[in-house]
Amino acid sequence: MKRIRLGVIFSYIILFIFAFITVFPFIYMILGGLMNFQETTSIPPTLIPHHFEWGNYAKVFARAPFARYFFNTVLTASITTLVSLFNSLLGAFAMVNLRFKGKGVVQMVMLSLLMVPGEAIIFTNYNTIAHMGLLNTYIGLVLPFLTSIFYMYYLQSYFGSISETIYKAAMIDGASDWDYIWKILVPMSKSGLFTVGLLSFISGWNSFLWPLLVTNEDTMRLLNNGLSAFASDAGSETQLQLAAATLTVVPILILYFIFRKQIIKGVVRNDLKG
Amino acid sequence: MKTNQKKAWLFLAPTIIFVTLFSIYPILRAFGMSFQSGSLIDLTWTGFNNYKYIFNDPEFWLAIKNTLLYAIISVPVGLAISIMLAWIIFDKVKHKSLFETTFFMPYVTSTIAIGIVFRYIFNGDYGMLNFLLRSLHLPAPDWIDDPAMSLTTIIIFGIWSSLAFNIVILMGALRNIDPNFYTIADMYGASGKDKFWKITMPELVPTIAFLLTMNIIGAFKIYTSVYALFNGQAGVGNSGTTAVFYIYNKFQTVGTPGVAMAATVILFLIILFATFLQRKMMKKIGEN
Amino acid sequence: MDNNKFVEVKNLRKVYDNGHEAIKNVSFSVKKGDLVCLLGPSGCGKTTILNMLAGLLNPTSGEILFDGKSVVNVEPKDRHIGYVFQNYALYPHMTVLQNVMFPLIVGKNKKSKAEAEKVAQKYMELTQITELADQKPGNLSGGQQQRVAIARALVQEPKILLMDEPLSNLDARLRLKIREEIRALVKSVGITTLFVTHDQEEALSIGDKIILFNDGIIQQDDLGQNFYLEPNNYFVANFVGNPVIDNFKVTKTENELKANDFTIQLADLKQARFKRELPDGEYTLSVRPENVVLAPDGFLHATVDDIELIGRERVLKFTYDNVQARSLIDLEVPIKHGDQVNLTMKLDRVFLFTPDGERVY
Amino acid sequence: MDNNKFVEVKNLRKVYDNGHEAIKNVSFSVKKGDLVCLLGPSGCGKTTILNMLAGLLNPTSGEILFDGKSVVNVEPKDRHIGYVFQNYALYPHMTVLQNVMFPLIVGKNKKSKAEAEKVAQKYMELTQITELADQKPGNLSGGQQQRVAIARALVQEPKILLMDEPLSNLDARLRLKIREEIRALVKSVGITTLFVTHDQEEALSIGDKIILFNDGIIQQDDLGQNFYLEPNNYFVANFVGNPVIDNFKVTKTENELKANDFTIQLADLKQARFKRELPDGEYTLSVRPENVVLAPDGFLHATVDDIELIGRERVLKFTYDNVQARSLIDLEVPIKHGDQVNLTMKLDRVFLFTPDGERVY
Amino acid sequence: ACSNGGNSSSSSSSSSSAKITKVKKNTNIVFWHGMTGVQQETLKELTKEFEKDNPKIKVKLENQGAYPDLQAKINSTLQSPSNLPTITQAYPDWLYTAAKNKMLVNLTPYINSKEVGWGSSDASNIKTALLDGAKIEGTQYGIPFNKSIETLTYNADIFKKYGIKKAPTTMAELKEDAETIYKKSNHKVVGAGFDSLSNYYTLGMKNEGVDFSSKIDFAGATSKKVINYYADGIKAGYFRVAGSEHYLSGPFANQKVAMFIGTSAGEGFVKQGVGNKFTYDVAPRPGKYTMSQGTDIYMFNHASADQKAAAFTYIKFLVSKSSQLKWANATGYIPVNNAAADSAEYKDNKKIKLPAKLEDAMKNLYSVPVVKDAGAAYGQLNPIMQNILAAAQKKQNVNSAINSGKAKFDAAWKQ
Ligand SMILES: Nc1ncnc2c1ncn2[C@@H]1O[C@H](COP(=O)(O)OP(=O)(O)OP(=O)(O)O)[C@@H](O)[C@H]1O
Ligand SMILES: Nc1ncnc2c1ncn2[C@@H]1O[C@H](COP(=O)(O)OP(=O)(O)OP(=O)(O)O)[C@@H](O)[C@H]1O
Ligand SMILES: [Mg+2]
Ligand SMILES: [Mg+2]
Repeated sequence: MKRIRLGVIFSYIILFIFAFITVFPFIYMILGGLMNFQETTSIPPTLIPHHFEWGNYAKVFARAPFARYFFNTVLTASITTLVSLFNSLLGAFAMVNLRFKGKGVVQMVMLSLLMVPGEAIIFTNYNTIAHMGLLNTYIGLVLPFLTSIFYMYYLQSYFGSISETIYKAAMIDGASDWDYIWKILVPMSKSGLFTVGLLSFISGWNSFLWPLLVTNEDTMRLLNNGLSAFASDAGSETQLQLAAATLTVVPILILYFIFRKQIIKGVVRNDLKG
Repeated sequence: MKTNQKKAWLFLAPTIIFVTLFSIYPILRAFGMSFQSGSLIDLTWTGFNNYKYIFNDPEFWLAIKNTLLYAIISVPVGLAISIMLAWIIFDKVKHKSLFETTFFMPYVTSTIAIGIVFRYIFNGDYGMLNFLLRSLHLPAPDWIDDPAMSLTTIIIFGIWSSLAFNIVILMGALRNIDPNFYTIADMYGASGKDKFWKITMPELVPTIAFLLTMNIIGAFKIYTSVYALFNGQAGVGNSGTTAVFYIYNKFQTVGTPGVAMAATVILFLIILFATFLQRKMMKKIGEN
Repeated sequence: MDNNKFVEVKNLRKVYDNGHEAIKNVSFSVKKGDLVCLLGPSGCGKTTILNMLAGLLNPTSGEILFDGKSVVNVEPKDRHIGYVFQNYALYPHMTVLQNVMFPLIVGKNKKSKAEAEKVAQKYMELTQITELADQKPGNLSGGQQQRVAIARALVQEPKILLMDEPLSNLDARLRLKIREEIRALVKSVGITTLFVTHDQEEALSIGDKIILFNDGIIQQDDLGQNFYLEPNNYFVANFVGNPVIDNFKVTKTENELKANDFTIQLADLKQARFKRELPDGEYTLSVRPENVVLAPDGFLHATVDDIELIGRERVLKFTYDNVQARSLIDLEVPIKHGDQVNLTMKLDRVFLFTPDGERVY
Repeated sequence: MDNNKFVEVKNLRKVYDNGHEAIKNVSFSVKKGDLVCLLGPSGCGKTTILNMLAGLLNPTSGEILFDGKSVVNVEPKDRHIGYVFQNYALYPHMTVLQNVMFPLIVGKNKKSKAEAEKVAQKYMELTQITELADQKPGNLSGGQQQRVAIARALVQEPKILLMDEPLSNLDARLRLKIREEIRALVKSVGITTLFVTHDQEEALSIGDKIILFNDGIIQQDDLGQNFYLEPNNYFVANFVGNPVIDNFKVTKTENELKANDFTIQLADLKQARFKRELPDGEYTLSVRPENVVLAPDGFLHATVDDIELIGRERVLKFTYDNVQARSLIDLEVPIKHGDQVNLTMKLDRVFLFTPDGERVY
Repeated sequence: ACSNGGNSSSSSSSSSSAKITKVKKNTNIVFWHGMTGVQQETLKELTKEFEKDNPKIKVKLENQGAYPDLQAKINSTLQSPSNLPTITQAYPDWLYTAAKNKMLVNLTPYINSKEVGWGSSDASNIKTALLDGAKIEGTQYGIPFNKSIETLTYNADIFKKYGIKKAPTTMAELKEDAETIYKKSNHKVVGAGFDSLSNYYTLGMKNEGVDFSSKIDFAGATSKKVINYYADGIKAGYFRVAGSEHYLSGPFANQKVAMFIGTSAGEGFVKQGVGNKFTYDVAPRPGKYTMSQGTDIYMFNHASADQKAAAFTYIKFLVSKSSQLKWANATGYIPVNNAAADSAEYKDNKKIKLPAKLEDAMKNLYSVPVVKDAGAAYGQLNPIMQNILAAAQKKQNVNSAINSGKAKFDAAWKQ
């Protein structure tokens, strides 16, 4: 029985403006991927291509083994997602529900580690992987990302919102911590875990520099590495870049559409009383 | 309860092992390198020379200045807009998931890909943005190619790309607020404003603290978006250089890893301080 | 405006999303300023009704009128209601004082902070939580939380006050005190109150009237003592009273009621109390334990199973026809476990119910 | 093993993080298989003690022994405890059946699902929630949730059962039934039980003994009737009993107790009941209302303020020395508001307390 | 703490000066490159051809992304030399420290070897200037491979329209023509611009007779003269810069600029962008010198003697006349091999305009000498010039920008 008020209309206007700002680059990217080279660089800019150049996609596929990239990307992104989710789950649980000496220190160290720019340590990790003889392997691709302080930190804040009496009740019921994690914590934090899983998958999906460093062959590379196949030292084929970008984005978007429901629903109230 | 000790470490073990190997060790090495000079393959100890170098390097100070300004401006603005949008979606809108999906999209793309698009949109001559501004008779600055505008452009782009993550996390937090809180407030006649400030915000404090920490840390580490926006460069005349840009440049291009690592250490200390400050602040807010 | 129907509920029905019909068809009205107790077994729909009155739940069908006006489409905030939730529902991020003040500092009739604090203090004193003012609900005991919830509901002096088992976690002493304070308060301010309780004694002692629910419908809507003296049906008779009423299966033939062991002449019953003509068949004869009395020539012959002391009374328990029955006896009578006794009933105080619960005598 | 001290608590103390000393110094023991009721005003620390027994809270100091062994360092799951939380703490994502089964399908002594379900069914019947098996806790009424919590605590037949006001949201009838079932069950299985309740009648009727707390310390640890007949101190005398005890300020001089209006000779009191020599000074003379009786030559002259019917009794209320006092009178006595009456006390049933609460007679 | 620099040369130092013989056993070599698109395709084809001719040698082509990625990769891998490829594409300054640490193979013995090389550098027929550009501190570590030069690309239609008869050959003419176009087009079309400001400055100085070195006084008179030439043009409007787009081919194709100086390898993009809108043509870069750009191929020291020999055989094949012809025709890079450049096959290539003009354009090649920090200083020129020209764009005095530029430039030489 809500009346439509001015505030609501105003809200909608703001929302639409921002939604447009948000979506426009994507629309442009998709359309741009269907333009010819001249259109992408013309003045004034072209928005709707005169003729949809589907051939761009053929060129993209011809340029780099995108199918293989796709497979590699799905594989590594899935592995990192699953394992890092598992590790962060355990870690976050310990940090939230267990009491132990050194918790504060661990928390501090973890938080500080978040502050280190990845660019400053990547070469050492490369060295480590090289010494392990894991260059150009899937293991080498995923190893440094099998745990994520960031996700652990996020899950901590998520688990923190589950009432402590639930954990207490489980303890009383004779549940081991392991039981608690799988039978209670996980089902109750589904949406949080989905969010983390998706974030992790996306970052795996978008990784660029690391796969370039630790792999030597095209067959081991990931999707994003394909993006650089359209730039040379003399210029870049913008339309193909955009087509390739579209190609890397769309699967993730589809994935997001599929799992959106899970992320959004299944948020149960954590505590019923008190 | 004391047996928790061993268990806790067991649960943390995978994390700690990986982190030690792939975060702590490289950081220690980086720290060591900040006192060394030469190239990666032949390093010699030089004490504090690298630090002296960067402190005397105007480029470094520009990078730090830009980074600080970026963090100070883009983080609160981005967060404020995110909170506003999340709240509007949560409170006012029927097709929540539609908008939520929309706003999440930027997170899905690689910054590199979307940076290309933004370069076109921001283009001073024929970009969509200036086309719009001109038609509204507003000043149409040269967003990309005017060194004075670089930072502004980076900030705008930074805000744009931070919205996605913030909104998704905030929506999750909003959904987690007990709907009873609102029905009770309704019963007591609380207005929309009351509900927002007296219930939503206090309930969001932990989430906002989390996002603030993340955003600040992220802001201090800004690199890719600058790279993407200015086509591999730190803006015209390096006007938009940032700390990580400086580090990367010193490391990979110039080939002085020691200097790069000294800059890393300084950056780290700055982030540490900022985070510390931020947490202090949030604690204060949380208590009120 | 009809002050006798300040709150009126007509043919209310509520079906939950999962198909459960929690409220089937409920109509009642409450006089302005009255304190009405809602009574009923667990899960019978009391909270559901309060939620509909408060506007937190939409009725599936039916009408709710406040002061003669339908409020079905009125938002909760415009209903001028105070509500003590069964689960307290305190704001965890606010201190006790802030929780109590909350209704005063939001919405249209905001008070200044100082003023609000003064009012809040008053109600915190009433519920004895003044010292807890700066604690967060998470640090409070169950009873303390409950008292905060009460103070919060009272603080705005609503027109209608809904209280869902507000005292369930308080000790007898405090409970007595607070319920008396609540009663005095709502009476002096003239707040119309609906008070859910599971404590019959409480309902009797503070309710102007009592509405007894079961199974989504009203079983009896009446003055307190009538539940005891004139129960509407079998359910009411059995629900109210402590110790519970004694039930005996009887068969009516012609002009007598035959039980296993004894026979009662219909003529011995008080004719005026018959509600209607009785066809022959099965009936239940129910009688309150205090109306089952020791008598040397009593027609009920029983062996004492147990003698229990409840407070200042003794309950004699015996088994009759495989069903446990009780009689209240004086403290002095020297009877013990295993004794054979004769009992009789005060026949003008017994009830007769049909197998489907209708009271016929 | 000393079965008389199956659960033993020694010098327990708990200071919360915010500095609040909830438990000051508590020692008690419970016999194996006994059902002990913990009683005390809201916020006195009952839940705190249960939490420490369960291992959910670390004592600040003191010892907890189960069966002679210290359990301070034993994890909750290894203490073989069942616990009904005051706020239920059900798992919101599980159905009722899953909630109840949970203790059986986790931990060391896992049962098969079918077996677990069978056991769960049994306890769900006991608490009358069988029909709710497939509901989520969010869809249940307060009382239903409470019953789920009870079933969940019972299902694993723990060695020690802790129940924190487990029946507070149930109606009288169900409450009676379930508490009797619980008692029968724990007795037959031999579960040592600590049962927090705010209902004195309940405590009296099911507790093998009662421990009364206040203010973080034990006020009395005794058999039920003794709280009534032989209260340890002023607090106990006033906390237990309904209607509340009558208190009169008296001054002792030489060999008499002088109140405002009347004087009692010390010699008239039962000398054996004196706990110690009484110095002259202020005392409180307390007497239960049923021991204040109408007598034509009574020394207490009072005006009837009010006559209240509680259940089957009448309470005569009068004001003495600005304090309200009560007398229990027979139903038949024809007395009404405003009448002048004379009352006397059964002197062998009165108590004398020093100003700091110590009982001296 | 964990530098691995030391042990790299042990396995190979002995073999480097020893006898270099033809490859007899099966040998695998790895080649890291940064080629994409049609360049990569052509490289693959050439390699296949090579493997057919030399069945004992297998070449593994490994693309390492764009140049900056390739540079980062080499940089990181230098720590663990065993993971380095046999040969790699690189700019010499990327490998300055590798050379210093003896991780590179001096190729002179190979060039001079009769068996795998040509016998002498002259016999190789590689342009000397390019070969010199692949030296690090005087040692021939690299062989030029994919090279381009700066040329002038101009809009022939506009030239015709505003009465410009021929492409400018000197900087003075360039300025004059640019001004003419700008004026005659009513300020609609900018006259000219330079893609690479580093190149602009370096060549400007070189044309003034000053070599690129740390001795340059950035705020000196010569330097100012060079800078002001461009800055004045920008102030007046007839010059412009590429800005963040890096290349002027876009504005050129959109007829916003009438001519620009950029890499010859970009002709493909010009052609693609221009389409049928107008006719464009290519001319030698005005002024005496032009810049040679693009990478060379370098060999790492850790490889076995066989691999090295095999790799050199491969390099030799890549710079041979036939390979270079194919390469140049397909990619727009210039042939490094004189024979290829002079061949009719190349000159008659009608698909692009450069080959016909190449001989003139390449008379005086220049490249930045590889000494310590030269690369950094050269790289630093770009932002410095951008800042100066940005000031000019706003019609400000450029002197203060020059002074702060001097500080940066000098600092760049002292990393
Ligand atoms: N986490 C806590 N932090 C600080 N103080 C607390 C905390 N929990 C309880 N208290 C305080 O300790 C005292 C005892 O609390 P407890 O919950 O044991 O009371 P209780 O006897 O169970 O009361 P009730 O009958 O009302 O449930 C109370 O005054 C309460 O405010
Ligand atoms: N959200 C819901 N969805 C489905 N069924 C519900 C829901 N809430 C309550 N019910 C069911 O409706 C019936 C009435 O619930 P209600 O909460 O009104 O009972 P109540 O009388 O307040 O009981 P109690 O005294 O135990 O609190 C119960 O059987 C309950 O299981
Ligand atoms: Mg209820
Ligand atoms: Mg409690």
